Amino acid sequence: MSQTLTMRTPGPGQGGSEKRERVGRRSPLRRFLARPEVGSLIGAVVVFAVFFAVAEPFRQAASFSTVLYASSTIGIMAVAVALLMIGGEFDLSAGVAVVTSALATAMFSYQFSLNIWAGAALALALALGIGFLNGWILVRTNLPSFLVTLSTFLMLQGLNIAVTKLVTGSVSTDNVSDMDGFASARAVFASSIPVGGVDVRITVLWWLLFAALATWVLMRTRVGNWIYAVGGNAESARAVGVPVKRVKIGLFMTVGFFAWFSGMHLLTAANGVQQSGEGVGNELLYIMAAVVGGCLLTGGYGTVVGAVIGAFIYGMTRQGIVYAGWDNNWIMFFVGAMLLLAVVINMWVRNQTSKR
Amino acid sequence: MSQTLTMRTPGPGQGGSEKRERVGRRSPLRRFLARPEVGSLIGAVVVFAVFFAVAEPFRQAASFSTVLYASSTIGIMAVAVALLMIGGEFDLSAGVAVVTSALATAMFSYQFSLNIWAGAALALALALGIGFLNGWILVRTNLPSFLVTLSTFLMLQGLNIAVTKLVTGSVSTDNVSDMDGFASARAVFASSIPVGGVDVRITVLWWLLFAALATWVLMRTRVGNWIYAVGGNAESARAVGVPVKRVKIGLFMTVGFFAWFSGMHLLTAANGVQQSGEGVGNELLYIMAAVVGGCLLTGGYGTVVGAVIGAFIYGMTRQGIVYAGWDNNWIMFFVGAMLLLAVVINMWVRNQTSKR
Amino acid sequence: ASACSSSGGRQEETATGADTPELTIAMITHEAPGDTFWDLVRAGAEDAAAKSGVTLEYFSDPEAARQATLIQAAVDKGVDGIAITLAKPDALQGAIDNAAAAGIPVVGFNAGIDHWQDAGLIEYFGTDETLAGEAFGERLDEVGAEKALCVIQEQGHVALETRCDSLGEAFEGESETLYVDGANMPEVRSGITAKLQEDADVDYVVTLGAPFAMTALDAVDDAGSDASVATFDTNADLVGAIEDGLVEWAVDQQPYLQGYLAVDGLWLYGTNGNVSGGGSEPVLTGPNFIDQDNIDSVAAYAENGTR
Amino acid sequence: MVTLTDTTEAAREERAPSEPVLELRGVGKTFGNIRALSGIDLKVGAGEVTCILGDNGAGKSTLIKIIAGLHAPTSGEYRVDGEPVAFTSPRQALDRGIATVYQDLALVPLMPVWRNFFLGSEIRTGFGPFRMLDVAGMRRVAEEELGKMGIDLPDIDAPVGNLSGGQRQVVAIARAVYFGARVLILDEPTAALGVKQSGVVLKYVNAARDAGLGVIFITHNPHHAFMVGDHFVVVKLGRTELDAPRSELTLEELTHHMAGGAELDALEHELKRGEGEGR
Amino acid sequence: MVTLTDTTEAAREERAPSEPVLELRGVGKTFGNIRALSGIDLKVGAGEVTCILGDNGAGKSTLIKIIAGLHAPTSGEYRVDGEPVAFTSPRQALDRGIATVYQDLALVPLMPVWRNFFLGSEIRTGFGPFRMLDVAGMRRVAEEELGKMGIDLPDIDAPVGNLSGGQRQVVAIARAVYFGARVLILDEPTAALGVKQSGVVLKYVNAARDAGLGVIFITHNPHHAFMVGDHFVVVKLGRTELDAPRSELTLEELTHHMAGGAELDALEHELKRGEGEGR
Ligand SMILES: Nc1ncnc2c1ncn2[C@@H]1O[C@H](COP(=O)(O)OP(=O)(O)OP(=O)(O)O)[C@@H](O)[C@H]1O
Ligand SMILES: Nc1ncnc2c1ncn2[C@@H]1O[C@H](COP(=O)(O)OP(=O)(O)OP(=O)(O)O)[C@@H](O)[C@H]1O
Ligand SMILES: [Mg+2]
Ligand SMILES: [Mg+2]
Repeated sequence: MSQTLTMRTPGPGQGGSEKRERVGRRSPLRRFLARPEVGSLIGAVVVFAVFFAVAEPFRQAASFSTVLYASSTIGIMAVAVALLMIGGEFDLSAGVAVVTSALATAMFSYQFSLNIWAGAALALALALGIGFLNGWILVRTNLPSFLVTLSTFLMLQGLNIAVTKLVTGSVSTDNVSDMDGFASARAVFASSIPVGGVDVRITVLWWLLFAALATWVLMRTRVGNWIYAVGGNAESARAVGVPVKRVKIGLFMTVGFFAWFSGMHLLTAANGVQQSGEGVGNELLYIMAAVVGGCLLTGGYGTVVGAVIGAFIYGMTRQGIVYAGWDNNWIMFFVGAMLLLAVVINMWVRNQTSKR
Repeated sequence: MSQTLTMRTPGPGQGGSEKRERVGRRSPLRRFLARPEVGSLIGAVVVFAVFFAVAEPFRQAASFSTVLYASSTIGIMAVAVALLMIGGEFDLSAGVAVVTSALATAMFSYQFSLNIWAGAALALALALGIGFLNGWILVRTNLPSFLVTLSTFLMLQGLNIAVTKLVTGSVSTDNVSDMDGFASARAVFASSIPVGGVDVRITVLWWLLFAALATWVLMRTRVGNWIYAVGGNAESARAVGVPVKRVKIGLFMTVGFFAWFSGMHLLTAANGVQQSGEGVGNELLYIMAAVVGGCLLTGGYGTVVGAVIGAFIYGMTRQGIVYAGWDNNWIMFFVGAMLLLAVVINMWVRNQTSKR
Repeated sequence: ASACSSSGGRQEETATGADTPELTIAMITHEAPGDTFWDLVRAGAEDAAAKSGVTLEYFSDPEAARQATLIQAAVDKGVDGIAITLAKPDALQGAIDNAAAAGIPVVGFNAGIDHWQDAGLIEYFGTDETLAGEAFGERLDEVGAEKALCVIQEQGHVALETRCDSLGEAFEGESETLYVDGANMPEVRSGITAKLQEDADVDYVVTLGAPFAMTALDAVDDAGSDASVATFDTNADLVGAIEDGLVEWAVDQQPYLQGYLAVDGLWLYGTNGNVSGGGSEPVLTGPNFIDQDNIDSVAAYAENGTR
Repeated sequence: MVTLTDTTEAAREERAPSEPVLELRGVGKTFGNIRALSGIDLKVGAGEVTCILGDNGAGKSTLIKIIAGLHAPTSGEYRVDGEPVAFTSPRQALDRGIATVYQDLALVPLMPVWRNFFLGSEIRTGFGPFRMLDVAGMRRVAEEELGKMGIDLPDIDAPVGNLSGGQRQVVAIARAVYFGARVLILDEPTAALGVKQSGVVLKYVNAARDAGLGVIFITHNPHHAFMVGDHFVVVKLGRTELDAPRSELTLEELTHHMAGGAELDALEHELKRGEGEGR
Repeated sequence: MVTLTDTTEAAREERAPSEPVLELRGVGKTFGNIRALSGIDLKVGAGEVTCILGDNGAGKSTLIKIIAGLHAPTSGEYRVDGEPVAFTSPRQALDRGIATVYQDLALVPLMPVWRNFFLGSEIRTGFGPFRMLDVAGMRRVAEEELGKMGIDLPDIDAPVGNLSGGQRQVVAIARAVYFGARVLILDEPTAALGVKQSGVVLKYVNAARDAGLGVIFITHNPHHAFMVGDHFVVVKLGRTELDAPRSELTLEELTHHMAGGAELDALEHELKRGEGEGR
């Protein structure tokens, strides 16, 4: 069509002049500073500096590796949660879904005497199914994601414990660490890799890999474009032909996949036994990481890199307090204060750049 | 101005005909069904019917009074949270702020040997101060309320424990039940009133009173108009001269007031001893009540009556499961399923009415 | 009561311990912050630390994976000893192994009586939740209880579930479990009330933490039931309630002692190579019944926040 | 655009009305208890500009939303190329070559201009799982197409939300023109536009017609309508009030109809009086 | 509105330009690195209609947002009644009698029409803590005022979000007219309106002028502008390009300026050619 409509432009002179006349010079630094995740990056640097100054053990490479590990366990899920949030929804069931996957893997493998990988495959199907259900109910009923995922959260929380008790007779699963495939699963999901003299947990590498992949999807693929559009204005996106419902369901299933992955880490890191009552409250940490990293709760804005930084801020704070030896009773206070510090700095940086 | 611009209308005939020609008849029933809270009302009726059918003890007046009490402890806060949510914000610190108020009342009274009411007054100032701070940080920094109140939540959670421990040497407060004013405070905040042979907890009456008051404010006062506007479109509201910032801060302070009130109930109901680690997680229940009752998370829509019904649905479900004697392992599952049932019915009713 | 604490024994005791090497000990538990039980554990640990000139660092997280990370952090810091609660042994194993590899002694306390040896801990101080639950059940039989309601304030909590399960096994009457949300006292109260309204046969309400016993008393009142209340664990208020005959008894595992012994054990190991229990037997701190008969011996200490 | 000369009647008569691309028969739409449309018949032929005119709230936007697949009609029949269709999503209409500029523009404010331009119809390179957006190409095309309409944005990466009302309108139009293969629907495209930009849009309408597209053009400006329209439909209170080819109308008659028929005379009279009184 | 006759030049010349109510001196505004406005001078007198014209993105809306107190200027001075002001909120401008119809309307979509109408300036009855909204009165006034503009809504309780684009526009205009005590600012009020409604708005502009109000009127329609304007300001790329009283301009000159001066000729030429080629 565009070929048949060949018309002259009204002379490039006029357009060019607008740019020249009205657009102030903008240094590359300033452009960099205007990115959504940069505020949180500076927040991270400040938090890092604080702990580097006050906590002597924080300065060691081994400690840094622990900090990275703590960040990665939140951060892997934060990648998926950030994608979902950019797509305009959020998932309160993400925290317990991780535990559900771990429980399912252990129970499927043990009860049916399967190879761990087979159990894991079944658990993956379950995790994707939960994600699909969340998304499907959401798009079918048009209910807010808060309500849909809150009910899933409550139901999974109940199911985790009730089904585990029903199947194993106790609140934790039977030990599967001696089953076939456990060793290889452990190598994939919960091993350590020596990097320059320090053991780096493999989840850290996965975390960075997933973040890179998600960033690529978001910035350079059609689906990524759709995610931004669906979160930014679902009505408009639908009007130009974006399959809004499929994108939303897909995002919930992505969270399901990552929950499965995190669940596999949990199970293998815990030597093949999973407690059924855990995971509650983690969903807020994932959301926090994404929001600290610059994702808008209302959707349509944010980056995965930001969520990674958000998780890192949380990991640093949580572990840094330990390294600094601050009082346990104050731990939540410090976490809250650090969070506020990080986001206020974030906001300040953003305001400064937009003021130029 | 309007007086000086006297001009004829372009003939009423044309306008009148539009109404006649295009607006279908709409029965009063249908109008009623289109109200935001009616869906949840029907959800409540269904949940009630379920438990009425399956749980014999549920049918007794005394049980109903217990259900009402459980609902009221969530419901009182849900009133304030609904107002805040209609105003476009939410408050994750609401759950722990209740406990902060109770702790503050007990500690102020005990440490300074004050009359309980004097301690309560200081605690009220503190609660309003926390609300003010939440609101002030929010409007100053333009941060999303999720982040601001999440940091307040974490900080208060830490402070509750740490300060209590610092002051009393333990994580619960000293007993203030033998201090001056405790008896009268208890009568106001935590007594029972016999109504037709059944003891009704006074919080139930407060709850209904607050709900009525809040409804009046919302529907019939200028501030109420502003709350809807600020939540619906803060930019537009500002453009027509609504003091957006003051409204938001005021809403957070309202939540502070209600937190203080709930805290007073907590303290007096617990015989003057308050545990410092409580309240975590309740904020989600308040939000849930408001959202189930038809408030939009994005603001600008909803009613307080809806939030009251939402809290009632929660109270019925939680206690109804006990009355029905359902397997206790599954309790969370049932709560989640009931929630989903209530909101899906809600949605279905709303769709039916808009389809006419 | 606290008037003399400013001139208290801490400085003097620190002085007495000055000739031993300064140790740093990390204590890492599965406490969800704000529980009176852990107050007592910490009080014991701090007293032991003060007495021995030990620098004590206390951290907690109820989530197993994060407790493991806390232990890892202590290893990173290179502390001289680590005391842990072994509520979820499998998840902590990796971190414990890392501690061993770094040459840091680890002792267990409070939870994990069945696992501490396998996990490679050098000693264990505490009770056995199974034993405690069974003792509780037997006591219920003694008083002729017929139906007990076991109230769990945190669903899925290993130790709490174990208490109720083993109570149920030892008890000859009927026992039932009720889950409530411990962070929401009004709900604990209305939940218990509802259960008592639903089931009039319940004649004993068993709570698993002292604050919940106090709330259960109110709930029994509300429901107009004549059930009695008994509980696990104590705090100052509960001691008063036992004195007044409101709560029948409490099963005490002496949390102060657990905390004290754990730190002291590490100190002894670090300064003198002693191993309590010889490395094969746990050091039991309970179960121990507190009721109206022996309450007087406890009340004075409860006032100090050490029982 | 005042300087745009009307095409000669002769030139228009030449082209025979082709087989209709779109056809609506007795279409109606209700929202709850509001009857937005009822019994609408409409034919849109290739190479023909159909102007839909009418008062505010007459139901024009609702009508084109039905055509674009955004709403499903509650009654009546909708045919494309003679076969009945029931679009469940705008994607299906787009795939049939029906591109729309909505009155509320259907842009995503937080997304950059070029991403909005290609939203839903992205250009991709690579193959298999590695198919990715041709970012450079998309930016270039978006910039070019906007340039053709006389808008040279300072920054093609700026979020659409930062543009002026008119600039946004141009983005939406440029997009529809670029993607509209057979039918182009424009809902009040010139409303927010300056004189120059309006001229460009009218040129595009003409060019699209000449390229054989069916165009549906909604406007409140009788000059604009008369300049490009081949066929005029006036909607009033959700019903067709007038349906006539250009040959049966004059600009004056059209204006008359647009202002609500007979009521215009009263208004005109009153206006004059109002002014007389005013001074 | 084509049928609206221009007021005679004589009638206009009679009224001497009064002391300006509003005055801007060298006002500029930047957003980040975008210079939206620079060095704008503007005077608005009582009983005078000032038309602001200009291309899309020229900075007109930004200018009136500064006047309305929604944006603070980054440079220059803003005076009301001769004294410098620095509004920090639109409330202050409203309290000075400056009422504005924004291009994006500033309505709250989820709120009923009558609540939107009175938002920020509610009518109350009762006293002390029991002061409450005069709901009946507000509904009546809103319905009346809208009726005067030729819009009779099916349901005054309907949320504004359900209205058609033009209906929303009318709500915003009716509100500003009702509350504007001294200065009335209208940002493209007729853009989304039908012929009849446009006529009504122009009548209102005239009536407001005659009642002694200062009116700022932004439009892309030169006919509309010339029909009511006493004074014309053309903004281009954020600068004043033309500032002239009505007496110094003709409709043709104005159109010429609005389309961007000299560039119009080239465009006109090209348009003709484009058409010639097309057929
Ligand atoms: N989603 C909706 N819900 C309820 N009523 C609606 C909805 N959309 C439109 N309407 C009503 O349908 C009628 C027609 O609206 P529509 O937007 O089609 O008018 P229009 O002819 O495009 O007007 P304009 O020229 O002002 O844009 C109006 O009365 C409007 O209030
Ligand atoms: N909030 C903002 N942030 C950044 N740039 C902005 C913002 N608001 C406006 N601009 C830019 O300022 C310039 C002037 O915009 P403005 O809305 O004032 O134009 P306008 O003259 O009203 O145009 P139109 O006739 O299309 O409404 C435009 O280039 C626009 O992109
Ligand atoms: Mg329309
Ligand atoms: Mg504008």
